[in-house]
Amino acid sequence: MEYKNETVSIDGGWPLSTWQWKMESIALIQKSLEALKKKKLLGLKCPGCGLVYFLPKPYCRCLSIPDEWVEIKDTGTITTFTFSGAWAYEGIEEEGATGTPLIIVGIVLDGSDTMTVCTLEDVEPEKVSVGMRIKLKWPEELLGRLDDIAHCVPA
Amino acid sequence: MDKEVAIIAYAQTPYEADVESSREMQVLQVTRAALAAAGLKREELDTVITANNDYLDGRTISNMRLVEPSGAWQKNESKVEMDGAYAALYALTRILSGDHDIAMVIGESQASVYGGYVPGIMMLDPTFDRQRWLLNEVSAAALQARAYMNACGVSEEQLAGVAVKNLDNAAKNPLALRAMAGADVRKVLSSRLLYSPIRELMASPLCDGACAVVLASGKAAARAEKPVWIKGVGFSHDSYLTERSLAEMGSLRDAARRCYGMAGIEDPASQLDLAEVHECFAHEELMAYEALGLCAAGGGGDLLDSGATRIDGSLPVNASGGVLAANVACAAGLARIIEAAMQIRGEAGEHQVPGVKTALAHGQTGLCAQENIVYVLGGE
Amino acid sequence: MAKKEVAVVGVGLSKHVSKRRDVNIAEMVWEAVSACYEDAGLKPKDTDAFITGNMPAFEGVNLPEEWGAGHWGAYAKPLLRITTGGTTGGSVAHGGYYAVASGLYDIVMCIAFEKQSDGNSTMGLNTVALADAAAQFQLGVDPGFMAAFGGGAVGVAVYQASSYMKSSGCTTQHLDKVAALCRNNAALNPYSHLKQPGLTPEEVAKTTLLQYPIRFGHVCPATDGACAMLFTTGEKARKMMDKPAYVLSVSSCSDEAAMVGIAGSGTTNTDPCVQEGCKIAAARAYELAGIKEPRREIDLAEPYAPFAHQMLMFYERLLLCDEGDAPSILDSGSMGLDGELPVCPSGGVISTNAIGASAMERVAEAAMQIMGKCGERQVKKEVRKAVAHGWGGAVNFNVVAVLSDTPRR
Amino acid sequence: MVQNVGQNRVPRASIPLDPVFSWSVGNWMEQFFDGMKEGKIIASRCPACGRVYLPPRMICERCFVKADEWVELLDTGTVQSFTEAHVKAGKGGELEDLESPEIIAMVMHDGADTCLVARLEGGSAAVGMRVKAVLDPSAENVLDLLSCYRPAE
Repeated sequence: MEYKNETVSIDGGWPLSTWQWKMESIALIQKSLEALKKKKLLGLKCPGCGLVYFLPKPYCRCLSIPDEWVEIKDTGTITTFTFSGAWAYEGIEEEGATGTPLIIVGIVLDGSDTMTVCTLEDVEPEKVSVGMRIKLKWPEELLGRLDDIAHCVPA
Repeated sequence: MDKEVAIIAYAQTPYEADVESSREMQVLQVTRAALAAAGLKREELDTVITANNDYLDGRTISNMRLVEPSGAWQKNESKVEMDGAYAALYALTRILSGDHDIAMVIGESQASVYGGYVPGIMMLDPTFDRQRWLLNEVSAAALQARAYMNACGVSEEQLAGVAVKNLDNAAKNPLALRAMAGADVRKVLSSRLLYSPIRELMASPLCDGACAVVLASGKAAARAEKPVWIKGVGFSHDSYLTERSLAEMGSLRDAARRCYGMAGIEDPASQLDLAEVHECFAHEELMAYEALGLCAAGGGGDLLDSGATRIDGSLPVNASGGVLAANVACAAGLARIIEAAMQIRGEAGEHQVPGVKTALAHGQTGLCAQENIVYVLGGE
Repeated sequence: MAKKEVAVVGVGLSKHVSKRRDVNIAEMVWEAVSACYEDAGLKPKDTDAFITGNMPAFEGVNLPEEWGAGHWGAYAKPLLRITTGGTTGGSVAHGGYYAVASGLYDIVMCIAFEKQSDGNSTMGLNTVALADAAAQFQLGVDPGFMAAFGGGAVGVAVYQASSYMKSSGCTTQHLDKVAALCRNNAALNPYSHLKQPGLTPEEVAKTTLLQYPIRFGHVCPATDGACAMLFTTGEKARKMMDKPAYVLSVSSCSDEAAMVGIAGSGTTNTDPCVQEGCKIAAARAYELAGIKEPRREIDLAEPYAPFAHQMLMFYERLLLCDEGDAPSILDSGSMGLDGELPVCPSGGVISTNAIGASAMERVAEAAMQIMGKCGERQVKKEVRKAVAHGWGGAVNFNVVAVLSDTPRR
Repeated sequence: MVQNVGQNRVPRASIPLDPVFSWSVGNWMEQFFDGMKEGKIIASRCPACGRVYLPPRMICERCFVKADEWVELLDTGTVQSFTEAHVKAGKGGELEDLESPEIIAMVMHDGADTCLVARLEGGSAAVGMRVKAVLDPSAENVLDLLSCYRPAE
């Protein structure tokens, strides 16, 4: 028998498009997004342990079901961050890297306990750190979409 | 095994075709209910094992979103990608190791989410059978049914008889999805023909649901009410479906032999008071009678006809209605364990069989019942 | 039933390369299983149970053992499938530990694998998040918005690296050093994928920047490969060989699911570099193993690090030093093959990543180093106790195993 | 009893994406396909126990040794089991009605110990029935090389 290093390949697929996921979170988040139109940040509070979920989540790690809508603040704290795009940092010269990168941060808004993600503006990349205080930068026109809370600036 | 690990609580959702709840919320419900039944707090759980499947969930790492709803947050958690009866086995080894005392075991899936028989087709040999698209869970089962009927002289009426018995029992089980009080053979034989000899009512309905069991070490079970002890367990893998004789369930026979050895069962037909078997299709129950040694090889049809396995017979099988009444992949076998435990504790309500002290529960995974696991459970 | 001592008596690995097109999944896995039986001097008929796992989205096969396990000796044997994403291999090894420790199964074959070339690795990883993406679409979120926050090709690791570096003082030069150290170790490992003998940190620093701070040279490859391990009781192991590797303890910890970048439902797991779960799992594993001072007692570590920063981050989270000290320990040279506490002597996940197998290969390397079977990459110091780690899920799974040359007492 | 919590309809979400795969068949299946391209049925045999695998397998599951002996089998065999299919699985896994039923047979070739599954055309089926493989050596897709079985004379 002649041993081949490349044998026939059989093509096939997974018709994942026919899967229909069920998620209570969609309806909950919709309610939070709706509130954004009024510049309100609505989180969902757990009756068991008091954690406030923003964005809302249908179940809590303590096995209770968060059910109380509470207003949270538009100020918060950075918990993690990254930079999108190549640019010079820490003395690294990258070919074609110019300008300021997009700074993306994970934040926990005051009055809530969970993370959401947005971009951080008006700051030098070198200055960003975990624990830094921020404030949401609301757009002129509120859309009731995640875009409304997609940007923040140092507080 | 003598009083080493016990089932101290359990919970099941009702089984529904398309429940208005995510899998996460169903898991949360059974976790809370099982903990409440055990009188335990989440903090008292040592380990959590879930049974679910990436292709059923449609998300790779299907257990990753079950951490919180299963009570596993910041706990020693793992996942068995088989029926929940295997998750119970994994939890059992964890407890016997001495490292853990109390384990939560959960099985779940939602047929309303996944693409019907696609996950089963994805189990086939990808180098040949899979993309030829002739085999699936039902057509493969039909090949097995025909091979078995031919080898053992079983008739279509006897296959239908299994469905009649189980769906009639299911009418007494409030959690069952498919139930038909007073069903008859004619009705089953006039249901939609899928792959001969399999008709719609001989095939289990894939559906939504979750169930949970709390296992405890002998020490931890000492303060539990009505613990149900695991007396023996055995499991076995069989060859791929085209490489074995489909006329018998070799791995179930093997699993039963291992289990009986551990449980000290020499004559199952007389020592067992009740059995819950994982019959995805009607013929599988008859084949299971033989493989489990409830009758001689080839005697499955006769045992059914004798009425011994009816709910009022000498050895009731699937008093709950079995899997023909509701098939939640990854949960159906764990549900058999729950039903058996429920009977031993006398908590089965309308489908309670009097005086059950020792009961058998069976779970399976794979096409044509390729993987089988058997438990013998007993009361005090 | 008394609790049994557990030991590793055999390890087998297949060839690890980017594309195995000469074999199918079952045949590739056989190479590892067969090598493992040979290593232990055992046969499938001696085996009491099999445990297997992989991350099936990469191959597109559901329960591949249903078709393939005949190639692995599992005919008519008990077989259990355990899968937990990136930690799968570690979870399978843990299953092997419990199976033996329970007293129910004396000889257990553990098998973990991935054949990524049968599918598309990026798509395989994406299937973790597609349901969340579907929810986002439903909520009217722009796909570009989602992609920008998702960490690009590198995903959550860029957040984790940035957070970790800021908190620890780790610099990109440290990442380059980690990559060079691992790839040089890998060059001495016949079963590694990316072998780069003589690779220098300066060369790593010249590779393409994918997204700050991760360069191409800091990232694992996609590998086809399999790993198999035989676990048995201490008693049996001592009859079989002079120097088995004992598994003193295993522990895992699952934290709240978190996928940074996908602005889905909130998660309290807010900084991917904290890895509280790793600390909890490690502390429990050391406690069960009777280890009071891991820093002093652990001789070797195999953290799960597909990205360079993770080797240092998990070194800290495995409680092997104070938080923030790993970069300077790397600088001191003590993480090298001839160092005081060698790290990733195998070359690590950054050099070889057959995903489902990777977390088991950490345990396998720890066992082989204890058994003194590592050939050219055998570390200089005597390895008495080693820690093996796995990481995965949605930033939320950690598995830890502690191995030793002497049994648990 | 646990109550299902849902009162309202739970939101559903889906994604228009089907991951694709490409499985290398390995050298044993390669022999099988190459054989059929020349009109031959090629099987592998275990040197230890003599078990003959069709389709060929690299490892004998009973002996754990390489099944590296090659045998050419006749195109005839016996139906081990069959089913009359009135439905087929659709893309989304639902069972769709077939316009006219077809027979799917599990066939053990003479001299083989394992089975192939294919359509049976040209007559009704019975267990134990003798059949003959119909090959299509010019098929573009290797999966179509084994076209079907027909009753043997």
